[in-house]
Amino acid sequence: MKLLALESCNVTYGKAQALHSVSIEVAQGEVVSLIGRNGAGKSTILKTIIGLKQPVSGRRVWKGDDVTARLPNQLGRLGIGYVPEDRRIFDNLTVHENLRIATVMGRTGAWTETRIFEMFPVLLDRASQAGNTLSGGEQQMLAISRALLTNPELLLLDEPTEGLAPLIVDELVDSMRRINEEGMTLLLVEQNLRVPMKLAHRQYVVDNGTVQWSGTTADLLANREEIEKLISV
Amino acid sequence: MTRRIIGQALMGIIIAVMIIVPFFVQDEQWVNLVSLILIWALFAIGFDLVFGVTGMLSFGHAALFGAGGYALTILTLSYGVGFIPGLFAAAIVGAVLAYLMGLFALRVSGLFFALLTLALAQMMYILASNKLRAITGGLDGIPGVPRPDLFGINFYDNHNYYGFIVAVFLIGLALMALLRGSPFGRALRAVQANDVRAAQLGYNVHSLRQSAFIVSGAYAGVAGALLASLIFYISPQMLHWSTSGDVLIMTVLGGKGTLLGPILGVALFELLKEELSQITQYWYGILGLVFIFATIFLRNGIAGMFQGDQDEGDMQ
Amino acid sequence: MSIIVIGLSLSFLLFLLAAGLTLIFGMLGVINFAHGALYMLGAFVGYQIVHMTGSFWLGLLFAPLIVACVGALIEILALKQVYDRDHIFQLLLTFGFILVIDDATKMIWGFDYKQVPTPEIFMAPISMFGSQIPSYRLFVIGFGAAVSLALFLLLDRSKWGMIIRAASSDPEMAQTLGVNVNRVRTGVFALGAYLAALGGVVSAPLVPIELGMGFSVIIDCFVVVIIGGLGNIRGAILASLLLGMTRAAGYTYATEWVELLTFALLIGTLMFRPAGLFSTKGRSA
Amino acid sequence: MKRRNFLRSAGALTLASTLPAPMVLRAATPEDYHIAGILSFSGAYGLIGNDMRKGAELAVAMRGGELLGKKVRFSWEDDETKPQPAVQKASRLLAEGTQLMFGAVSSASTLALQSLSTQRKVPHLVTISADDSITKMDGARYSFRTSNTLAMEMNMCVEFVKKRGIKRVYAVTADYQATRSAFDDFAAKAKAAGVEIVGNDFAPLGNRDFSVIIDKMARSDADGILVVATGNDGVTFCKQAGQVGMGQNKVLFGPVLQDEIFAAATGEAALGVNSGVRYHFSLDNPANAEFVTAYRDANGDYPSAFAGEAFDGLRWWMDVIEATDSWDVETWVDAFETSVYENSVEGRKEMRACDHQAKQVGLWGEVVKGEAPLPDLTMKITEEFSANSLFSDC
Amino acid sequence: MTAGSLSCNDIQVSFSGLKAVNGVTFDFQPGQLYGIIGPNGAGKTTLMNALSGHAKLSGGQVMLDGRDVTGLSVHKRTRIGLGRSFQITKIFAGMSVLENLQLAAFAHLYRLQPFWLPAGRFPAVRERAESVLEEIGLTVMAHRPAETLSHGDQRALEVGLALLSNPSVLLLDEPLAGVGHDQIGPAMELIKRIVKGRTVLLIEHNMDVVMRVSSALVVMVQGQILASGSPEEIRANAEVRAAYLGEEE
Repeated sequence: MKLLALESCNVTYGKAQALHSVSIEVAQGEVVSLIGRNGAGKSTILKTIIGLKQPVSGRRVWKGDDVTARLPNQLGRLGIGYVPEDRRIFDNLTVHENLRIATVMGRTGAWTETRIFEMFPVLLDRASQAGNTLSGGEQQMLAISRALLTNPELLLLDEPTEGLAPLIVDELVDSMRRINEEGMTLLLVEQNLRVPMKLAHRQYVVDNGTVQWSGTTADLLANREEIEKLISV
Repeated sequence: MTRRIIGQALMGIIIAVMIIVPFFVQDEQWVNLVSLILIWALFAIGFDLVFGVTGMLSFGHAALFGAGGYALTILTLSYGVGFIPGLFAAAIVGAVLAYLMGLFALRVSGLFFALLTLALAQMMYILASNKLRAITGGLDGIPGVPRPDLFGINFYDNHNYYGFIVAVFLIGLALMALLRGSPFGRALRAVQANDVRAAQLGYNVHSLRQSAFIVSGAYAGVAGALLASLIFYISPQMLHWSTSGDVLIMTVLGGKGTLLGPILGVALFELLKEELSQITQYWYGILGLVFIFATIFLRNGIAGMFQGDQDEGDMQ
Repeated sequence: MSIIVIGLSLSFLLFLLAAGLTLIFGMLGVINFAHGALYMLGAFVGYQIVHMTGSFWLGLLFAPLIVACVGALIEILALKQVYDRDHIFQLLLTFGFILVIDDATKMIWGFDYKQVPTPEIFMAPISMFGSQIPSYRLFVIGFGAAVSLALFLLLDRSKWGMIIRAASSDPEMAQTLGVNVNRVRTGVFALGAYLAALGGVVSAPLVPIELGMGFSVIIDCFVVVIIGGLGNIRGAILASLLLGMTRAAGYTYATEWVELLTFALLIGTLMFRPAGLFSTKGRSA
Repeated sequence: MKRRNFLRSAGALTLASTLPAPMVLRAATPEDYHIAGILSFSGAYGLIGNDMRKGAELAVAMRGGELLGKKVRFSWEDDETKPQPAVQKASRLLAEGTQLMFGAVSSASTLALQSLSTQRKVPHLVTISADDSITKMDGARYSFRTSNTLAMEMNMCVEFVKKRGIKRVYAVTADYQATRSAFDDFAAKAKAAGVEIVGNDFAPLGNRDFSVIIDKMARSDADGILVVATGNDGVTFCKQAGQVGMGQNKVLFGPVLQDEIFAAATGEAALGVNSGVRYHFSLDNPANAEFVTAYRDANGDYPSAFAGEAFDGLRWWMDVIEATDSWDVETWVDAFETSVYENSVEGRKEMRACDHQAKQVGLWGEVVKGEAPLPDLTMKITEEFSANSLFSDC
Repeated sequence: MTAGSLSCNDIQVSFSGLKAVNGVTFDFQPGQLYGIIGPNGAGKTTLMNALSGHAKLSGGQVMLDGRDVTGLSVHKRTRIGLGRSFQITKIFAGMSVLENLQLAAFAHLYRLQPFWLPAGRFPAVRERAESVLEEIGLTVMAHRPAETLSHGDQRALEVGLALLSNPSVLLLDEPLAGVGHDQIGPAMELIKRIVKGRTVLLIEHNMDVVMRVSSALVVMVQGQILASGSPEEIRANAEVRAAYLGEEE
């Protein structure tokens, strides 16, 4: 079943156009990744999905309904969770509060604070610390946990592994896989191929605000040379 | 572009008519009203150099205004200094006080600057009202502020004094026009538009802000001195923060950042005040509503109306 | 000793006056110039309720609620239009509302002085440390402390406080979690107005209720808020204590210098800590 | 876009067309006797201005609205209790050919109007501002004050202290030129009379908290508390003093500390407070009886001191110039300078040519419970000090 | 020392505990173009801020032409010969393109000395502004209000402003950010034209561009320099590949 789609979305920042007629589809249960270099427009695509950017033209579709006019808080409640690029931990809330706010505001479901603390015990250790005192990896776990606690059907992850030590990345990848195996749909943004190759079923390569290539992970392996040109040095 | 020029011309004509009419009308109340408008306009265009051009909201201009008035009054009444030197002294005192306030206030920016200038000016108000009563006359103020004694003209005649005010106003306006058009004025605008870039271009942003504040202080000082001599009286009330509020309202109504806008703003403010206060005692509230609407819908005040340079996006 | 008790009452009155101002700044980034006007409105509405019902407590309960509604209206009708602009526009708007609220008050209640009597149970003074301390002052201390505690619990411990803090820390992120940031902003502004009015009602038995009262307190509020660090509620409490105690000492030893002492404290603070004495990044509650 | 442009042009046009409007609106008619009333009609003193207006209008109404055969016309202007608007509005009215300036409320505005009156040679009548400097020796020729001076009221305080047998006085004085010198004056005279000044605090004008000062007073052995402050400050002080029950063992008094209006703002705490009174509706004389009846008929209320003084001063002025049967300003001023007003609502007033101050009796009263139709808290006149004990010779 | 040498010695910049630049030491040789690359959050822009004076150092030294400029304010560094463009366009809205450049030219040529004359009266300023205008290819846009330009043209103006003081060291922070595909070519030509004879530091994500214009590359990761060398060397560097492609080492 098609969970979410962007249809021919054009998005601008002031007078500069960031997305040119971008179309993306995510089906229930999939892991999809958007790859591409800095400034390619990947983050903007996620922002457009969660409603932080409104397309100047094009549609946002959720389970077949046109939700283009909805606000971020409404989209959040429909079941879209968002883990932003720079984590955006609420710096005047404690770690526990950063989680509680999601519990309070979000939907109820399988994800509870207890489960989160089981999955990321370090967050329990630091529950009463201010959110901005965590290390980068811990902040990332917190950001993911916060989004999970809204019990979304679709989880948007913007560079979840950025700036993390390899060991922690592996840990994160495992968690994401488990989350997906439990039925949650993931849409992932990454600059490099490491995580997408391990996790994603399908890939979109974005460059200069347009989708340059899309296909399954197997396709990507087959066209590796060409893709690397789009994203590498 | 042409629309802008026509708008400018129209504004210029209205102001010119306003200035010329009193010369031909015997009606003294009109002379009085326009005298007052021109004096406040001088204050407002000085204020706008800081607020509209450089982008700093000062709530402390009342202190500079009052200081000028006191400088003239005290020098002429207690030290026998002539009126014209007194007027220059008022400019200098305004400028020096602005420099001193700037030493504190320019350490911060934005809203902090507004609050800090407010607090500093209010402190001067309190000093002038009681601790310095020996020289300021305390809350009772000082009556009998003189007018100029020049060329054997009787400036105690309001028509004659009006001529003097017009002369000072036009000099002030011309200087301000030059200043705003000069590289210095451009640099001040640059500071408002983007202070990071201005510094990157090699401008000393702090000293530009300071200079704007000082020049503005000189304008406020001269305007304060003229007002004191127009009404033959000065009191610390001139230093009260509501005076800063008034000049702010005038400037926003007229159009901040424009040369002629603040003058029209002053004219509108004084006219509304004159007319409304005869109809209703609630004129200040009505003025408040007008001000609120202007803030929300007319970003560039009356000047924007004439020039049609509202950003269309703002209106939605 | 009695000077400490009196100083505390001065301090908590100052805190009640300033709390709403610093709350609104901390959470919305708006300097509410109309704070003094809302304080005055609170006192007048409080007077009206006390006058009609004969009960100070009903006034204390309902007047702030009514003024909070006025605050919400101001936020929805005007402030909301200018959030995306420079902060100066928000300041300008609230400045305009001073004029409107002042004249509306004049229109409704006329020129006469109004008075709210000291509540019956606080009529008699209490002997303490060799002085007669007005029992209403003790009430002010207790009430001020209770309000600061309640504010602390609300902002720091409650679900609503958590939402408010999240919305002020990162409105976009809070939105994606389902927070209606628009409504939170309206609520915060209304709460600020509520606190202003609460200050007005609590002050009512101490001062004459008249049209100029808002003008005279706003400077004090600014001083407390600047010294405490803009937007910092804890800072506001500490700054109120500092200022209240300084004033109590000033009234004892050099009455005529009290006002200048206030400004000296302010300037001293800004010389050394331009962002306020108690400014700490991060937690704002 | 078209509509927007239209709106803009319309706005611009409207603005342009309002500019010359005032000239048209205010064509003056010289065919009447024009009084410019510059008073406070807004802010904390708005109440005073409104009462003065009622008193002044009644004075004119009671003589059929005419003076010297011409209709009397008032222009009332709000000076916002600030000198600048006072002068501004007075100048405009003077341009219309005003024959008398009446006001203002605050001494600062009054002094500003005074310099205008001197310069324009237009008579100026003061019926409220008490600052001593308004009527200086050989001061402003065209300015007259028919109401009390602060100095005279301080003398009443001295007389009261003597009469009541108060031995030790603790004072609180507004930090303001006029009140400071008033206190010094009182202190000198009180000491001469054997009264001890045990303390004095200068409190900032507009002070909102007297609790520390009140505590100091309560701990002192003073038996009299002098408050040299008026308006808000006096009310605030009395309210807060009431909360420690200071009136129970000390006498609170001051030059113009209480009247019915202030007492209403103070509440129960005003009971027992003594104060100088400028005018009171309870005064027993025919002129006052007539005035109070007329005032109550017109306004449904007892006249305040502000209304009474305004009425009295204006009627006096009009009586005098009616008698000159002249339209010459100098004649008016010369006549008023030496006039004696036998028919005052306060009994008798006498203008002193040396300083243009009315010499008059001093009234003193205490706040007591009032019975309907009197206000809840009302002044009871307890003393009437003779003019000679209050004024020194010219 | 030749004009245009820039060196940093163990510089550190931290924001509330986080070390954004953590001990960078490097000598930038006069006349070379250094491409600075690295993933998001590597500290590239912060490094530039440290060099231009916008960020306060918590340690280390910056030398410009052999002179220690560590404590110097932004405008003073500009006067010594450091130019800079920003990642987020910082042009003066409300002024025309020419006025933008004239402002820069004035600061460069006169420092406001004859401030009372109308701004239009200075032929040298106009000449300088117009020559840069031509250099950045915006002559036809001279009188357009700057904020109405296309994004690409705004980026060009941004570069022009940095160029006006004729700096010996030029810091360019993503001059091509947001520039459309079709405009990349001309923009690159512009960069190639203006860098001649200057020391240039260029942050850019478009690898085609970086590879083609740079004489040397500096790769930053987590606030430190991971590698530096010629484009070929960097392309062949395994560590760099790992950082970019995320391949296992």
